Amino acid sequence: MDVKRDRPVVPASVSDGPTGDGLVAGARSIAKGFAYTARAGVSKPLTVRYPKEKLTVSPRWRGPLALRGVLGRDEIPLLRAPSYAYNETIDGLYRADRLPPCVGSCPANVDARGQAYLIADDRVVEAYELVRDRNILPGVLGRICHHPCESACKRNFFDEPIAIRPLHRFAFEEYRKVRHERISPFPRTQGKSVCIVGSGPSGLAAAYDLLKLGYRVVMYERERKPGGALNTGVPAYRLPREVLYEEIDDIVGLGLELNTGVEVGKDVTLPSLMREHDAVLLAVGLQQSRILPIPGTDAEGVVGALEFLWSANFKHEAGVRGKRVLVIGGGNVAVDVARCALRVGASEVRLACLESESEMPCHPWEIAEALDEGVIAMCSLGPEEVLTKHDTVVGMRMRSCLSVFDEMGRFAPKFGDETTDVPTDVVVFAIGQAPKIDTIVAGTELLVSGRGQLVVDGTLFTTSVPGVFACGEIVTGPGSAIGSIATGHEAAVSIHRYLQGLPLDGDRVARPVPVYQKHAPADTRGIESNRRRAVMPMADPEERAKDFRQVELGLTRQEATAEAMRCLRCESEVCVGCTFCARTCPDYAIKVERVDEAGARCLTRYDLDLTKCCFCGLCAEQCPTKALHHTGQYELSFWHRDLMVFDKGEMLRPPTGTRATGRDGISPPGCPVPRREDG
Amino acid sequence: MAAIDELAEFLERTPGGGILLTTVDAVMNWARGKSLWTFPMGTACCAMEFIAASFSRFDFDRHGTIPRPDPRHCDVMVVAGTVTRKMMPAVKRIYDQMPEPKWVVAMGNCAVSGGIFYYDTYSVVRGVDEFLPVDVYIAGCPPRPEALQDAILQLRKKIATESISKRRTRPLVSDLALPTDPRKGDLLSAADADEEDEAPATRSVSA
Amino acid sequence: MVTEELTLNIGPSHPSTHGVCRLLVRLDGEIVTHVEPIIGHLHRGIEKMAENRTYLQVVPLTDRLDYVGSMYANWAYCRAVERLAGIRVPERAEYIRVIVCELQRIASHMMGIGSSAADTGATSAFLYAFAQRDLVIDLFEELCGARLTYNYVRPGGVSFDLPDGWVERCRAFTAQHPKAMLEIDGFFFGNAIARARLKGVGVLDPDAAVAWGVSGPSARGSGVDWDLRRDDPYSVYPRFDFDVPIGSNGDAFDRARVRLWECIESCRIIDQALDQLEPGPIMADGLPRLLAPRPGDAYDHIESARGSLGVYLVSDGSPRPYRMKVRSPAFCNLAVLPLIAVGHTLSDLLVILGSLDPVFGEVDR
Amino acid sequence: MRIEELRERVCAMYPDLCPLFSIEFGDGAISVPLERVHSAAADLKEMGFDRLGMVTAVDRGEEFEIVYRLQSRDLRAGMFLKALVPRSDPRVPSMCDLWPAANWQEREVYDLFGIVFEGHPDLRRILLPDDWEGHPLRKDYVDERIIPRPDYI
Amino acid sequence: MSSLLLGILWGVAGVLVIAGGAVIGVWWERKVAGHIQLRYGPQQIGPAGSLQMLADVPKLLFKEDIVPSGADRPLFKWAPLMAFAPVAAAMAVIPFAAGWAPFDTSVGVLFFLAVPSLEVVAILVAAWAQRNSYAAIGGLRAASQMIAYEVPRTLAVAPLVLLAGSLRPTEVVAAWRWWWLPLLAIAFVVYLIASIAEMNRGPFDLPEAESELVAGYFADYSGMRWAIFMMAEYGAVITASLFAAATFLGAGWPFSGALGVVALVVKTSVLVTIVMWTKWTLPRVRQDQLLRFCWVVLVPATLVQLAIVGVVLPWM
Repeated sequence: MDVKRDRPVVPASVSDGPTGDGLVAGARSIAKGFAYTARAGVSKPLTVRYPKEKLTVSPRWRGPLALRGVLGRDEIPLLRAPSYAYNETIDGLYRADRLPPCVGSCPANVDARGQAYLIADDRVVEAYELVRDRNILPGVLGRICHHPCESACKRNFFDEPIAIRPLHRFAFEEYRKVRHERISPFPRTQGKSVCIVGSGPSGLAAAYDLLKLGYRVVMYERERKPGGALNTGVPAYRLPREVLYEEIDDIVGLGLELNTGVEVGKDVTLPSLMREHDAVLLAVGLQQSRILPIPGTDAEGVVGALEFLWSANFKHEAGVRGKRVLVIGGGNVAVDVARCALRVGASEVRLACLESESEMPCHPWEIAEALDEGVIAMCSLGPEEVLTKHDTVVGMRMRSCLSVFDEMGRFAPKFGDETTDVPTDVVVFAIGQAPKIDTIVAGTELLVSGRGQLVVDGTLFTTSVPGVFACGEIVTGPGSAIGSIATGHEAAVSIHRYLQGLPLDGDRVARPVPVYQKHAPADTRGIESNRRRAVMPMADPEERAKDFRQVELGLTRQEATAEAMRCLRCESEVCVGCTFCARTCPDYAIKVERVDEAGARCLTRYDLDLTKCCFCGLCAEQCPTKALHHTGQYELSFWHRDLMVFDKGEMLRPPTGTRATGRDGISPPGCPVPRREDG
Repeated sequence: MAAIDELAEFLERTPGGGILLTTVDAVMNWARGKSLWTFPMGTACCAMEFIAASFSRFDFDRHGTIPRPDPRHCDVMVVAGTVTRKMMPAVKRIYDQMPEPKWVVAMGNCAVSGGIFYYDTYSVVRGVDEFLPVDVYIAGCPPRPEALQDAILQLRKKIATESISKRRTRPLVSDLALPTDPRKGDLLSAADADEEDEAPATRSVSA
Repeated sequence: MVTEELTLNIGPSHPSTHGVCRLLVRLDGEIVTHVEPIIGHLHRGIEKMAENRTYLQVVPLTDRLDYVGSMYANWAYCRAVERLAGIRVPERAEYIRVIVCELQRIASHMMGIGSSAADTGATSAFLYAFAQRDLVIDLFEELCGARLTYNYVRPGGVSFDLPDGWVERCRAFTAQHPKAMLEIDGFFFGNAIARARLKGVGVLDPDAAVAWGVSGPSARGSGVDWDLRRDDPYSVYPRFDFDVPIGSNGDAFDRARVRLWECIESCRIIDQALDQLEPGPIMADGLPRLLAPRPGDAYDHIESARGSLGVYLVSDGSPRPYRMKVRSPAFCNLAVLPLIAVGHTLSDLLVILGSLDPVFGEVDR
Repeated sequence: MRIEELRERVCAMYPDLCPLFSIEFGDGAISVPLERVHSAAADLKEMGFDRLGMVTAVDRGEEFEIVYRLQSRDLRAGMFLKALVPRSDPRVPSMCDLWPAANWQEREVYDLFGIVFEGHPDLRRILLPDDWEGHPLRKDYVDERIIPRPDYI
Repeated sequence: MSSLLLGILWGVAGVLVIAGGAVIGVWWERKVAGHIQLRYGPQQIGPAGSLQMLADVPKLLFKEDIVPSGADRPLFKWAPLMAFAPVAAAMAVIPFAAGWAPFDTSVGVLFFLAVPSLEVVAILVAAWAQRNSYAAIGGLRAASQMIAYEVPRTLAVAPLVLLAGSLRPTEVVAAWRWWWLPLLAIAFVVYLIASIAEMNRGPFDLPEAESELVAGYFADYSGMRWAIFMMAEYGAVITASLFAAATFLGAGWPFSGALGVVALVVKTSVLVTIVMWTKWTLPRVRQDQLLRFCWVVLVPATLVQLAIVGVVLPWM
């Protein structure tokens, strides 16, 4: 703390000045004053000799506003790149701070912005195909995705997020009508073949990428129908199976050789596949439910979630008709199980979880829908013992849970003393899934950890055997469909590099998932109806709980177009006329008008009245697209006040000059010109 | 009547005085442009930047521009800040106290149009050009000191187009056609202005 | 002999009224027998305008209140909004707020000391002080892209994080500033003429200061040991170690010199804050664009360069404030002028006015 | 001092003021009938509130609410004193005799709200010109010189 | 006849010298002030802005000549010239070199002390004529200040006269010896201070105090009339400095002839610079302090000086 010791100490009273009174002290002080000014007089002046020299102006300098581009003149860039370069593209945008939050927060970086742009432009099929590049099953994910994109959507800040997921679904519905015309096999240019074990979302994503790159891709699926967990695990009320099959059909149409009903390890062996193909990708997912090691779990009436869902989905019968069901777990699977149980005729469904209501790991909208349908949630309860009678479940003893996570945020539940007995007939454990790969890896040198997990590099997706790769939940653990798809894409890149003889890591980018600002639900009072989010029509809760019909009914074309137009096209640097600059401006200096019609959307007017602007920077700060920005200009002299109103054309000129005097013969070219009266 | 007006009248009456008048104009405009003493009509925030402009870092004096607190000694009134209805008579009066020729620079958006105080307020005059003839407007809230210096340089260019003779019209060096009423906005369009290059627009110079 | 009192009208545009104040003065010879400040020449109706702006849109308006210290009005307003809306400000944002506001105090006091000097005719001292102010302004410009109207402190945090290298430049500033201050101290406050001009002029006794609601350096010059940063601590001020300089005579000299020492103490606070600064968010999470606090009223105040600056906000639950009132320290401090100026000469009157350091944007609002 | 302690202190000294004491947003406020406002202020000053921080008013439609912000150095606390003033006859006793600080502040309230402070030594307009018509901070103030802002948020 | 012509010639030359000196002085003051204040001062016209006045003077010359409506017109119009005339007249008796002054009279020193004091009349006239409160206060301040400071100024010159034994400036210069410098140090400083006060320059610029009276006694003068006031002010600075340089500092000493003139000019410039340096260093004093300083410090100091000289004189 040397600095502090050097610091002058505040006197008890400042009244005793630095010098005393009296003639001598006074004369001395005056002499010191002369010395001080003399020293100043001979020292170098501080002046910056404008205009010859100029101060460097801060990069944040809030100069006058300009636009980088406007809708109708400039296109929104679509995030399209070959899969092996896609991450670099995203990374470049991320570094330049130009990554839209929806794209950045999506594990697979699906270009939701481009989708909205194309749908609003009435190019729905193109939008579908754009999405499919990164999200192999848009129609499926459009129904079941947990849409992190919508949570990050910048529109959250302004009012309500864009309905990205329903737009996927809408795009698929439109695409469906023309899908047969749009599908033709990718040419096989590489002459090498890849085998993919498992037809879940991650396997399909890898298959799509590899097919696109020109490889021969052979896929094996144990079940009779493809789709992996999407096929077996997701309840039909959320995902009609024909959607899934249709989309997989498309991929088959692109050249995928799909073999269903073939179980690797039984019907064919992995070593033989490894011999047969140049590379093998294991995308087998998690196949068995975890069950807690507590007393009574071997009794009749205790089932795992996967088994339960499988039978509910395929048989529409899980042996719970008229029985009381207790679902253990608070995740999305648990909610799925609970809702399925209602649909297969359970008389009462309870959901017990460790976490409190606000901490439940499932998505809030899921639990809300489940509660609507009559599921009873019991929070902060930990399973202690399954009560049995004659080896049959009669109830469950639960212990109250005080806290689930410790201070560091790790899972370390603390239990209280109270216990409750919940009478029930069936207990479904939905507390997670585990891999089951011992039969698959038999006969290979693949390393398997003690807990039965395959040893996989988390970023390159290589296993201990060259040429064998893995992706999907087998790598990441239980997760979302879109997360699995993301790993599939990455694994495909690895395989491609492996087959091309390139170093696997090389310059591949492992980008941190950006954290975006969370926003509380905005106050929507007083805002215009066309700014509101399209409401997804839902089936009536009373009705829908009875069968496996879809709950969400989908958007109409009109709704979808309007919704796509709400998209702010974040970070595109093209003004979309969202009017939030005009709405935020404390001086009301900006006037924006635009035409909002599919196919004919453009800004008709963008006026900036520089006479009113207070250079506060709120508009540019809030501009979602960063089209509106401050120029570093600061010389803003005008001979006339009229020169100070800039229209769209003037604002688009690059600020090459430093002066905005208008057309006075002095200004450099590119400076704003006098405003032309409209008409 | 200032001596300069008598001189101008005399030169106009004298045969061949026109050429002399042009020379005198050139000399006078040069002198006036290089010696713009300002009256700091500082009312609000912009006054701070005005002070900064005349202090060490930016040094107005380098351009021959010194702030004088007495309107009688000044050539340019820099209205720096918001002018309210209560303040307006004082500003007008100080302007009237300045000797001709005099110019007005509206510094900052409050002086230009009321700026941030344009809407919803009951006491602010929306721009000093409601009651003063403004020669140069500086946008900014507040403008940087450099912007003020630039405005003085711009004012010099404007002064260079003037004449000491009240009757005389001079071609503008610039192709900027000036509207008669700045509020009306009857500006020539950019394309028209380009055509005007051959036959420069003229305007009569008035105080 | 019959003498007549001379009525003199100073202002509203006068080099020494520091803005647009009009002083109606009656003089007996050179002695002021009566002075009445006539204010309101800069009354812009900001309080009325605030009723028509959303909570965010008011922030640029508060910039224009105390234009010598915009950060203060920003901060006081944001504190009131945060109190109304129940927003928790991240710690880093609080530190940054303290840092910028202490820098702002320096910038503002440089103006105050400088104008005290200019009033006594020591123009050069004003320029030396202003050179220090320019350094602060440079830091601010780098931080938020404006030189005067920062619009930096926002409800929920601050608008920008510190740019790269800013902390080092700030440290460089605080390292040289106390030295420069002591030089100005010796040059101006040590000067015999300046002492003669300032000492014993405009004495405000502490009881009157309290009764008249005088706050800030103007009150501390009188020995009123009251500083909100220490006595009604807000933000992270309790974590810093600093002294509050006070005067004992309550004259113009003390008022001006208290400011000088406050600048030195501000450097100390800034250094400590920079030491304690840790990475983190600079904006509270979950703020929507339109804040609509629940109905009620809240008041919060901070110690600005001129005194306790309070903002009283009334919400009716809509996204716009129902009423905003700014308790402006300069307004309250100025009210005391007639009390302390009568009996002094005309020259002293202006020195006294300058030593109260009013900023008319804030006085008139 | 914490606000609860302050409330207790007020209650202990002036039991009849106690029910009028409310705590909102971490701030104490006493709302008293208009006729009691001056005596309550005097009592509070007696209690240690030596500074009158702010005087202002809020237009509550039928009534004005007059708000005093009191600050105490000894107690290290601040609180509101509020009273409702009928719009039809807005008259409030002046606090100038207790705190001279009220002088200009009450003039300001008079100027902008038109509330008359009885006993004020010099009640004139302060911010606006003397010949101004109306009181602009009233919600029903009409002035054709105001240009209303565009109405969108 | 020829003497009349010569007189006119000298008169014109004196006015030109003062005007030229004022033009240079204003530029120099702006440069000095600039550099003291860590800036440059005028820069754009001529080398280091030295020709700045080429722009300022024509501009001022052709500014509108405002006479305020309530003003006393004839007095208002003539006051600037009345202020300028004494300064120009004082120029006449300054001994530029040993034995040579434009107007070498036997009461030269007295003339030099008395005539510039007439400026106070001009200032009072100007202050009165404008019908402006600020100007009135400025004029009254000027009157009291100038009359008060006459005393120490005269007393400061007295030792010179005693030592030289003559009131003729040329003889004073001729009698000057280098040891007068230390001997008359007090008188020199007092003379300088009193002169600064006489010509209303900082820190004694109360009559025109910018931050109090805006422009003081010439508040309502514009254009050329104001310029004449300024010229008179700078002329006073130059004549006072010239006189000090010639009498206190020994004119051309240690050179003679042309070099001597150069030395005189250099000494004068240094003195002028000191005057300016003082203005930009010190705060302004108050009226009562100004007068008290005069009577309590300066007058006793000169009396002490007189005593010292009185002691030394018999040994000469």
